[in-house]
Amino acid sequence: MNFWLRLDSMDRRWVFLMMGLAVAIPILWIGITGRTFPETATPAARDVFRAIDSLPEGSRVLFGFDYDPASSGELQPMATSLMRQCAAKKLRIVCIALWPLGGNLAQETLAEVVRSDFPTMREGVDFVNLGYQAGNEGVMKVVLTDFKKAFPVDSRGQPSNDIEILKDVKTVSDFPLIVNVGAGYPGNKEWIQYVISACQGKVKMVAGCTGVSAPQLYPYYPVQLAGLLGAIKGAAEYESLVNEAMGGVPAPKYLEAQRRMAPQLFGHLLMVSLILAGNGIYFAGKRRPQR
Amino acid sequence: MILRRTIPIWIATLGGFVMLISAFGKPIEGMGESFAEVFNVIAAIAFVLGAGSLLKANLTKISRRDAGWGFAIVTLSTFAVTLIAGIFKVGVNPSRDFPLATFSGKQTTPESPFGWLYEYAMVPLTSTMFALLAFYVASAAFRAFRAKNLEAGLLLGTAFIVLLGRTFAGVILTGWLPEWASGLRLENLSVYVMQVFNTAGNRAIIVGIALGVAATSLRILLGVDRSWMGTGGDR
Amino acid sequence: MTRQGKTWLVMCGVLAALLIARGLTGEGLGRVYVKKVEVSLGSEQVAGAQGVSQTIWKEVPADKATMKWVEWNQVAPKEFFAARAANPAQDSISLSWPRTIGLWLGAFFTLAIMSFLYADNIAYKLAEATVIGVSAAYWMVIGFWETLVPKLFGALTPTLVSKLVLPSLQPSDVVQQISMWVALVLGVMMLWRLAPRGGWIAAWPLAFIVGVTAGLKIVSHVESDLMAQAAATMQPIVEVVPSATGGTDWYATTWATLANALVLVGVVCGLVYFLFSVQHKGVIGGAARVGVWYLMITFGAAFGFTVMGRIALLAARFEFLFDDWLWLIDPNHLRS
Amino acid sequence: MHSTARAVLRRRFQNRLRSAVLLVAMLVFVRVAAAEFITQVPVESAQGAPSATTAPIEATALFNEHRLPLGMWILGIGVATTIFVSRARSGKLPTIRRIAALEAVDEAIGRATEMGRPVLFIPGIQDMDNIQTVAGITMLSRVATTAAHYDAVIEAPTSRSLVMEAARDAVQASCLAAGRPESFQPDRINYITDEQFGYAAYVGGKMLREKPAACFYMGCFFAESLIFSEIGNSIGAIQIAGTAESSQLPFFVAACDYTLIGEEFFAASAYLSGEPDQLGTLQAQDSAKIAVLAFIVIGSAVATVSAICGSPSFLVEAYHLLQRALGVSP
Repeated sequence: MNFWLRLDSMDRRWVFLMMGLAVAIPILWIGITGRTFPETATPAARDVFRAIDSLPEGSRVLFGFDYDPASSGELQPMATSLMRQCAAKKLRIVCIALWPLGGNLAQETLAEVVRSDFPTMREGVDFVNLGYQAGNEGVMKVVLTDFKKAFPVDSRGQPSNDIEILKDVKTVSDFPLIVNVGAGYPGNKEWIQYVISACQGKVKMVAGCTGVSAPQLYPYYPVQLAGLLGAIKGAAEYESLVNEAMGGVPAPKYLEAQRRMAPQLFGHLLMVSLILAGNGIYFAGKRRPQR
Repeated sequence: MILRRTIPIWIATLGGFVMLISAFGKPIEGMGESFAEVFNVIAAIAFVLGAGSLLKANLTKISRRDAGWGFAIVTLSTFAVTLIAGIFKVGVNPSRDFPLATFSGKQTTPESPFGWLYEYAMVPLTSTMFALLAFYVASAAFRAFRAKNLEAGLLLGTAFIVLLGRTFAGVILTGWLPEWASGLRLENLSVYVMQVFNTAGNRAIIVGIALGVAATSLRILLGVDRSWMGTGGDR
Repeated sequence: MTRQGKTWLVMCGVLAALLIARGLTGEGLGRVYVKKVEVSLGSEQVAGAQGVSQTIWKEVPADKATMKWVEWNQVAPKEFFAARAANPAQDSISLSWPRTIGLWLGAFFTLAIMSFLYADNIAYKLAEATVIGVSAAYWMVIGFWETLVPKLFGALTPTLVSKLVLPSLQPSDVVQQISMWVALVLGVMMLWRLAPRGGWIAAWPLAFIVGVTAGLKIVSHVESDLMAQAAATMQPIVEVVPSATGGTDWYATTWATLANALVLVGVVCGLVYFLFSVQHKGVIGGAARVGVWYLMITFGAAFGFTVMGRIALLAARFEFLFDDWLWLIDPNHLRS
Repeated sequence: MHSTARAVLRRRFQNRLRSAVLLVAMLVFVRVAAAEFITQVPVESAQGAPSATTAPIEATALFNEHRLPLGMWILGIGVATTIFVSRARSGKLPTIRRIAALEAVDEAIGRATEMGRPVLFIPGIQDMDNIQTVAGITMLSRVATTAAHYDAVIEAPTSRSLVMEAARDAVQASCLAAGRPESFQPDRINYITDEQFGYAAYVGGKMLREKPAACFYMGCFFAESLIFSEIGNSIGAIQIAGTAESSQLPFFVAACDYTLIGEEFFAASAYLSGEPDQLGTLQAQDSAKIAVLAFIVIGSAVATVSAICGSPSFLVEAYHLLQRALGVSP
């Protein structure tokens, strides 16, 4: 039988197997050798870095965790590095979540970055986790008029009115920058639609998003969005920028995204070869006379 | 008929117009926000209906000994265990700030049965289901991405550029291009595609969708389209 | 035995053999260790924000505590190894059986779902039945504790909620109370479906929801999508980029101008494609065709980006299997 | 016959009433908006002094002035809808272009009937507060009407309790309208779980075991789109998808037989109904689209000419006016 014909009748489970191997082997290889590929940052990632870097020390940042463990493979490295840059710049971080599990992820990120590497930062003064609020866009509309009404207590149950970091916060415009890591609805797009548009330039926003939503968010960059981290590639670029700025040898937790770029490379190469093979089959079939 | 069709349609019309006007009228500006809360509460109450449907479907399956009735038992028992453990916060310590309030603790720590079920059953199951997409995406690329015409060719050509341009492969393949032709390097090309073609295409889609939503909403508000509305009969 | 049956047998056999081999080498297979934390709290009266005295709970030495309980926090295995090396009889860090069983269950479920790629099978069916049961109940519990309790009960029965759940509950205003009463009434109407007669009343809350949704969405979509995106497209085509020496950078200017022109053409042609009441012939047909090209390029880009996300997710699952379960790799230095 | 005539009369009366409500709302809006517009744009008179600043103060307190352009757009679309609907009612029907996906609906259901297999309908995974779900339910009612005629079985697992209720209502109404109330089977429309991938696991398994001959995916979809459409493809089902989630469109386009892209999805139920009223709304939608196109083309032209000619003030002002009409304050 002709090669192309045989390829065409190939069981798709072989494709599944190839994909499994293309991802699994690099993970094992990197896990054992610990080596990663170098990253050069694209403008969208550099703008995220710059937006945070240009804020004066002590500025408040609203940090949104709009994702859940299902997408943390892509988004957690972004959240970790973003949190690290904010903490290193001595910004005051206010974490919120519109996804039920986002509050827990905020707590974990704070523990991993702030509590362990920036022990001088005090809860309630330099950072706070306001936890999850139900209500999707409703919450965004409330923060426009009364921030503390939307988040009356923090994740420990302390009233917002008693929290030092929120002392003179009235509306969301009291935060010069919103950093939002989002996986879908409600997320980055809704923040742009309901908050950034309504604040008319008073609040800037940078976003981290999954690969799926990146193309939808590009039309908002650079006007409504000051910077955008798209997918694990964006995370890896930004991670390398932050690592470079911080100097020294980064801890393994700050290399997560760059480690995940190796399976990406082989996965993508496999995809490209599959597309080529598919088209080879198609054109070979076209050349054969139809009977 | 009046109770079952006319009044609901008027409820929809009036509810919609009030919301529409509330976007412009200062005194009633916050009505949209209240609705989001109202909706969440109704949806939470409606879980009773969902649970009823789930129970009925699985109990019928078991009583009729349909194919796979054993799995219906698994569904029902995991459902019951999770629900009881979660609603009563079984094994959850109270919050450290309010130790006297019995239910002040969060139920999501893996120490409690509910948290354990979440951490070790739900997370691996749902995230692996999510990860299956990597396999399906490969099979779709192999089977469906064929340059049958110009349109399909453009689709797969772009996918090609983005796939290569967003990894180290792009650097290896086209990194040698001289500075004056750096625009043709795959990583730059992929950014160009995103900022120009993708922006234009997405804008057209977004504007179209906005018009579609506006027209659909108006069809509902003006009562032109009533097919979303059932008879509301007894079942 | 069918060919598929044989394949299953071989796959399971190979997996079991590999597991045993792995279990017999080095530190063995995935286990979870926990550290015992004794929480002892005592209360204290302090002056609050409005001068009212408040009760504050603080960590106090165990002998002065009025409330005590024990928590178990997960720690990295290397902490256990270190503690064991320092004092083999220590009991502050120990193996957690529930969590270790959970870890293995998680690994089983991961493999069970992946086995669906080969064919439908009993392990997948078991995983499917479990995920439906657990997740349906999960969202109901979340709906109860995160929505019904703080919003509905918090507004209607504040004393009860603040006593049992949230002592720092803020009193709700009139608007909130009214809207929660409305929600309660509509919710009960919805549940009327379960009553033997008069199920039609459930159509009313549904109509309310659909109508209000229509009213809300028309505003948000027209404002932020239609108008804002049209305004963003309304830009000058010619974009002069100044060069470093003060003149015009003709190379960059050409590229920027071309990009602007391409965006404009794309948006216009894309919108023409969506025209319904005009036949796609002649100029309109040509423009619509160009619009389709743009849409296809957009879809191709979206596809490429999505692949990236999907592979990252798969990588995360493999990392769970190799790192947490099999202890084959240790990228986060949890064991060494 | 008598009762039918009365029903027609009653419906006509209600339509009039609804239009009247709209008209009154618009008049109030225009009254307030006009007053606002005067305060907002002090027209420069020849002497350079603001000439018209006499706005009623109470109007300012009631009206959210920065949303004026938004109100104008919605009002415009509303007026266009009323005009085109009444034109269509008077017999001037628009010709609507062919939408291949929709012409395949009957064929797909017919094939399922022939093969004696069920039709699977997925109304997305979002709740009733998403307009795409509402559009999905509308499509379900059309598909259910056809299915009732052919006597095909519809399966519609849902991921939200409210959607299940709405879907049952819609299908029951369709069966009734098709004259076959007995073909309504509420147990085929079930709630599964709110969890995205729990739901995907269920639907995936069900598809592989029951092998539906036709699959419809109409509503708001996220990552599960490809799981469904790839499994549907492997079992050889005819698949028709429609969504406004642009991130999922590539997967539907690649793996399904027909896909309704974005706006087409919202137009679908109007197209399928073939009712003059609904076709009229499509024309209204188009007229709004043409207005947007005009804004984009004229605005870009003005901006370009102004950039080339060194920004003469009248062009700059014209551009600012256009921007203001789109809600951007220059």
